[in-house]
Amino acid sequence: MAFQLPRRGLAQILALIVILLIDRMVSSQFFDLRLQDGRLFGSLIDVFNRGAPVALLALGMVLVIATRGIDLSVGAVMAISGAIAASLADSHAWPVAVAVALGAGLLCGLWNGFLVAVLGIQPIVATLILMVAGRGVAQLITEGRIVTFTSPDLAWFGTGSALGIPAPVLIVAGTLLVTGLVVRGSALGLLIEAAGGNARASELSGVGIRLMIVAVYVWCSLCAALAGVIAAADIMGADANNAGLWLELDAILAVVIGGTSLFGGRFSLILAVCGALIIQAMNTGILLSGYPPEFNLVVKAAVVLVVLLLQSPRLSGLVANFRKARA
Amino acid sequence: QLTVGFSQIGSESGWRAAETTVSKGEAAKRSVNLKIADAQQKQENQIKAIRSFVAQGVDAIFLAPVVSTGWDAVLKEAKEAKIPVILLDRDIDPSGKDLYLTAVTSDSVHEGEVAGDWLAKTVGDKQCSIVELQGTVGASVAANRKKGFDTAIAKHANLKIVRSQTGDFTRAKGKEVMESFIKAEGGGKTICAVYAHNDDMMVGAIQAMKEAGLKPGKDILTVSIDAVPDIFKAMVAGEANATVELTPNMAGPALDALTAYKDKGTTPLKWIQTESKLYTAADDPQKAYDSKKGLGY
Amino acid sequence: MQQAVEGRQPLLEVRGLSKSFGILRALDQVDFTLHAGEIHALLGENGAGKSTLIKVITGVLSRDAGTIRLDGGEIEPRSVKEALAEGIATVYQEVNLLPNLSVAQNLYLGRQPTRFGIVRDGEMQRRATALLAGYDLHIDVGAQLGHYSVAIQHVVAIARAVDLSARVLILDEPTASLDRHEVDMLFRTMRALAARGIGILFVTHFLDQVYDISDRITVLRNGRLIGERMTASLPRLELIQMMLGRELSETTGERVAHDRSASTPCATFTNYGKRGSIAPFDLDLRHGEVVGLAGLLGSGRTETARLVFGADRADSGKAAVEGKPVRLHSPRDAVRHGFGYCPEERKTDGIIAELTVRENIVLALQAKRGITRPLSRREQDEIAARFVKLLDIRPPDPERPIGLLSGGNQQKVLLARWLATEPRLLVLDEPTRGIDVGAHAEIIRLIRELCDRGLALLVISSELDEIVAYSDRVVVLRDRAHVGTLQDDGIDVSSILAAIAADGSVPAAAEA
Amino acid sequence: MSRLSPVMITALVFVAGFAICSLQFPNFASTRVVANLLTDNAFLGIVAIGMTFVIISGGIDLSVGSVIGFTTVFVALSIERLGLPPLLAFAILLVLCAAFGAAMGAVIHFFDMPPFIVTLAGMFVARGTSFLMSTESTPITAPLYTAVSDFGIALPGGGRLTAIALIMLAVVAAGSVLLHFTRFGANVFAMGGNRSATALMGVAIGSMTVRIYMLSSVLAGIAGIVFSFYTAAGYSLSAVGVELDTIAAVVIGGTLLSGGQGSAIGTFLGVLIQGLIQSYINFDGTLSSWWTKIATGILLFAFIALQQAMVRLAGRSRTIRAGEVKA
Ligand SMILES: Nc1ncnc2c1ncn2[C@@H]1O[C@H](COP(=O)(O)OP(=O)(O)OP(=O)(O)O)[C@@H](O)[C@H]1O
Ligand SMILES: Nc1ncnc2c1ncn2[C@@H]1O[C@H](COP(=O)(O)OP(=O)(O)OP(=O)(O)O)[C@@H](O)[C@H]1O
Ligand SMILES: [Mg+2]
Ligand SMILES: [Mg+2]
Repeated sequence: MAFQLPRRGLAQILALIVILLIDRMVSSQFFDLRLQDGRLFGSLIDVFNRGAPVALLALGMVLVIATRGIDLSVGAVMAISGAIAASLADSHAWPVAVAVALGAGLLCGLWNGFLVAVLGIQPIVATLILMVAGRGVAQLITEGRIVTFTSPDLAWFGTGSALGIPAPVLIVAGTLLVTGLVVRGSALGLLIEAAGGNARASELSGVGIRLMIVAVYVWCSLCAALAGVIAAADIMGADANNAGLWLELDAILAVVIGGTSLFGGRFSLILAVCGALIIQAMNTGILLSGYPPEFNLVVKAAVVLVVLLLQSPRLSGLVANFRKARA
Repeated sequence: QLTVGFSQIGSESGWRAAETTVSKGEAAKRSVNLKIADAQQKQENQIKAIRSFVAQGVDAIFLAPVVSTGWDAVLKEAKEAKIPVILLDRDIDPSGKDLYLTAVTSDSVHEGEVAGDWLAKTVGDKQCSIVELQGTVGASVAANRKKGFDTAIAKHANLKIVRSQTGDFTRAKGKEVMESFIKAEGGGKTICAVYAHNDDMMVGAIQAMKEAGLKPGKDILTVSIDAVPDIFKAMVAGEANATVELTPNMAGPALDALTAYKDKGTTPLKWIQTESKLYTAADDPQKAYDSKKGLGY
Repeated sequence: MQQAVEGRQPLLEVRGLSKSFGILRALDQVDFTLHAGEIHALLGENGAGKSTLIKVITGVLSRDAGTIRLDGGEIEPRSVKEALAEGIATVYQEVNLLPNLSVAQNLYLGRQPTRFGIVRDGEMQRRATALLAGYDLHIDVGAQLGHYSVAIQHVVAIARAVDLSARVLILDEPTASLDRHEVDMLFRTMRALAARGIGILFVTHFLDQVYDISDRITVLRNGRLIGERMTASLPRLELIQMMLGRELSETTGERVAHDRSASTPCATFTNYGKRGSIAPFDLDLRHGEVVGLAGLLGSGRTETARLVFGADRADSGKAAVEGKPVRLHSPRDAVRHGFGYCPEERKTDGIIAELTVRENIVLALQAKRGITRPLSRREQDEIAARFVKLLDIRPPDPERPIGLLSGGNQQKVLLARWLATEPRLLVLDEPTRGIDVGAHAEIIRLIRELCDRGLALLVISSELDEIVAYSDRVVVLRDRAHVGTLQDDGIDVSSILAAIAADGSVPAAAEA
Repeated sequence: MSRLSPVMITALVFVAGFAICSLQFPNFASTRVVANLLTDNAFLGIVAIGMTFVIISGGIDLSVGSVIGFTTVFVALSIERLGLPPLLAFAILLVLCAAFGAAMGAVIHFFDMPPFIVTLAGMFVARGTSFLMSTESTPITAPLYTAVSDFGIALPGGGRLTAIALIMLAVVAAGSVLLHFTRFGANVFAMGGNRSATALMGVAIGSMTVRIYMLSSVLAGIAGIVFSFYTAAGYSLSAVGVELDTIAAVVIGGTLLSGGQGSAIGTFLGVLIQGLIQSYINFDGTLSSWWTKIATGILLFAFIALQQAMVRLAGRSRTIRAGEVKA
């Protein structure tokens, strides 16, 4: 039930397919796959692999947005957890490094949740605080350097694979599964959608909103921390200055492309991940295209607008009217 | 005891962190009191910082400008307050004005040329398709390093840049871009060399090549700029070929020029160029690594 | 006046109007005629298509087929603005004003008096005060509209619409949240407007009011026109039959309550109060007993309800459930103790518009059970189907977003939400507001049935007849304090009115 | 009246902050610092006024930072490369900005798309276009620029009220009048209060949306011109991330992100508070890059928490009525 595709997901799936086809036009080997060191290798795999951090962020972000919130701090949380994991990787066993990194994410989430749910600060500003200060904390941990490590165990999170599938992809799939089970397997999903749709009415129906809001911010930060571990593992080092920089915007974009309204309410986990893949398919296409990088942003803007316009109910209304008028 | 205000750009890379650390060390060596104001990559903040240094009446101002333009007004204020200004690691536009005492910088066009010349010499007459990892779009260093490299290889018809994308000066993006280059160039078999505008992107690119089953440093030549410790580590492992040094020690020469000016009144040259030294596997990379790793990269 | 109306060219003439939402035919070939100077009641069950007809006429919705003529000329308004320009002004069912603006700004939005482009605030407030004085409303027009009760907001909306010097005035259930006094005032205004030659289209579920004021009646059922009659020649029973398509034994008027004061107390509140909101009161609610709260608008009935439910936190007094002291700091506490509360403002406090009817129904039950014990989809479907049938929610599609339901049907869903939790105490704030005669009787029957099953009920209603009909006890409020209790045979409309106006000045409506 | 009280609170917070800074740094309480506060934050103040309109109307505009960047490049190139007189360049630029804002507003309205995403695309477009125009920084040497930067009204105590500070004050004044004393302003509040109700009351919300985003983009254009005065240059990477500073300033100024409430003066105070935080850090002058970020975050939190506490205190004395529309 958790992974039932809603009918409204059609636009997103189509957009993803179209963009992948365009990528194929740009690069003839786009769909080629081969096995390299026991790991699948090819541009298509890159899309999934490189899209993993944003997909993870989107998985957390979609819940926050469903409650009518927003979390700008995810990029900074990635930097913090990456810095911690990398600093501990060579001196401690990998479970310790990862656990501490995720623990830091948990604290960050508690902080955000506290500001939003208890102090009642508007989410965008509340999380802006950690967005600014969090990167400082990450840099404090690394002292502005790129802290590298050699532990192959931790590196597995970024570059390893199982059954030929890259580890980040597996991690995203696992997180999607867990989130789906937790959210749709319990009543959480319904209550989040209710609270996001009308907080006052939900509260008067006996829904405990505060704790739920804290929980979604914690979950969001945990996902971000996991993404941070992957990002650090990928380059076998923590780059506190750049890790996750501006990724919060990509994550929000992925959620919105995935059809979740910024005004809260209905959400879809799987479509949020799909949104992240759309963004990454576009980025990979841009890289493969060979255009000068000055064009990147303009192309990105155009694609995003087109994808969203396609989803706009108003557009389908106009098209229907046009058809009617012609008929 | 001299008090010097240093308007530093921020902390966007390991090299920048090293520059800050080395500057502190050099100042301590000469028992100069160095006040560092961090601008978080924003010119507005640098202008504010310079104003506040003027207000505090420091003996000199070091400025590592985030962009080359837009300094006239605020430097005029410093000049009126008779505070000498020394530019670090980047010149300003229009240059050569009497708004500053001297500029201790490397020539980033020249760095690109050194890299290009090395590649031309190493490849010889073979046909060679190069892929380029550019720095941040719009950053002048990126433009200059591209320009220098382009000039150097223009003289050799067998060298050609086939792909060029921005890797934002970061490892992660360097790796991602290199991955796509490899796919776009037939699994990387047609790539003969990689040129990266900084070492961090190259370190990422080397990982991408290894994961694709290629042998960086052998199948594909690498040349990059900055000479950060990690590239020497790669060199030791035979995975990188060459790097051009951009020294993080800009403050040392600047402080020397400043003390000479203050004590003896000697006006330094308008431009103190730091050396753009080329390092290859032949230059004992292990030693270079050991000497650099403590510098805060 | 009715004779004068006949034979003239109609002011507004609608022919063959159709409108579908997907497969749902909300309007099917509807004809409608409005003459100048007439007050025309548009009647029908919840979901019959009344609001939809109005929205199509005023350009909020586009129509699928049909023509609209104003003074013989065909009009095609595509927005409210265009309809306004044609002279059709509307007050919609849900108050559509701006709570964050001042009353004066709301009255004059888009046409504020200006000098050199600057709004003349003093002048605007002066005009607004004068305008509302004409409706017997004396309030600070500089204050935010949101600070006033729904009733006041409704009067403001009407004043605004009328002031737009309309030729056609459309009122969609304007009286649902008004008390008698205000209804009276509104009717005076309507008659005055009709005398000026304005045609008024009026939707209501109060049949008394229909006979009070309207000249003519049009009845819709399931989106179809059933008939148009002169009010004077249409007996009440026949009207109901037209609306429902069946007969209804009107029993709501007679009092069948019996004394249940011997039954055990369900919840007791002693010296319970909140400063600035309501003076401390003692209240005990017994199993199987209906306690009615009566009072004028703003007398503190809603405040009492919110305090009982923990939506506001009391700052004095104690609460006990089944004799045990409890803490009621949030609705969540209250729900855990088996309380339920249907708020009066359905749109902002009740429905979750984009969720389905099913999800809205199970919400409170789910919240009560907790996150870790989700209702399975099958249980949800079963509960939803049961209540859709029990309360005759239309259309009977539990998967429809509740925001798309008609106002009355939304109210039924909210009732279902609480019934599903099987509460021991249910607080209903204006439960029959906006509900049609059929459903009205149904809800009152339900209230009686619920207390027979041992439920304690606390009901707020502005319809005193209704309160009289089902209450075992009536608490009367005045000026944010409980001022008296009526019991047993002491309960009838006139004694309630007397208690409300104990200071001697019987409200104007009382004489009527 | 109730509209004023958040402003009073923000003002009190600013005064308290200023007093604390003055106690800590003897030179702080001077006209020089105050004048610098105005000059250094002039461009931020101007965009923030535009953003205030957008946010009160229930929208958001993420494109403003990029529009500033675009403006500086456009102005520099037209003056220096094409040799246009500066005033003509400004006029063309403002027309372009107006068209850009109108386009965003039109897409938001006609396709019913979330402003967050449309303006995010706008942000990519504006930044991307400035990359396409020039990636180098171009100095501006026109005499007008020297004249403007030399202009200043001397204040007692060494401060100098510069031309750009005066421009900002003028924009704040004009913005206040437009927002609080005109029909346009009332409509902006109305839209933020309830979009569909506003439409039902006969306000043409389509054209309002277009005009609001137009206003925001034009003010961002003016801010860009001011920025080019400030730095005498055009650079495609200037003002990156300014949109977040702007939003923070607006929200600190007491405007609700959900729309319908706020004030121009509050925004002005919000900008000053942001400037105050910067000045504090500059006066301290010993912070490393990361401690600067952490300190900014902590100060931001302190200000917001202080404000929140004051709002609570102020709210306690007011009676809360049933059915009141909560903030
Ligand atoms: N926007 C919409 N989309 C889909 N269905 C709608 C929409 N608006 C109304 N409906 C449906 O059309 C029917 C008629 O609704 P309408 O609001 O006109 O009823 P009404 O007669 O005003 O009822 P009430 O007395 O309860 O207000 C209802 O079944 C309702 O669910
Ligand atoms: N005629 C009036 N003039 C001025 N203010 C009024 C008037 N009627 C009500 N109010 C104010 O509107 C506010 C909201 O009233 P509200 O409707 O919530 O009260 P209530 O006790 O719940 O009555 P009801 O349940 O009948 O609506 C009250 O605080 C009251 O002060
Ligand atoms: Mg209706
Ligand atoms: Mg009430």
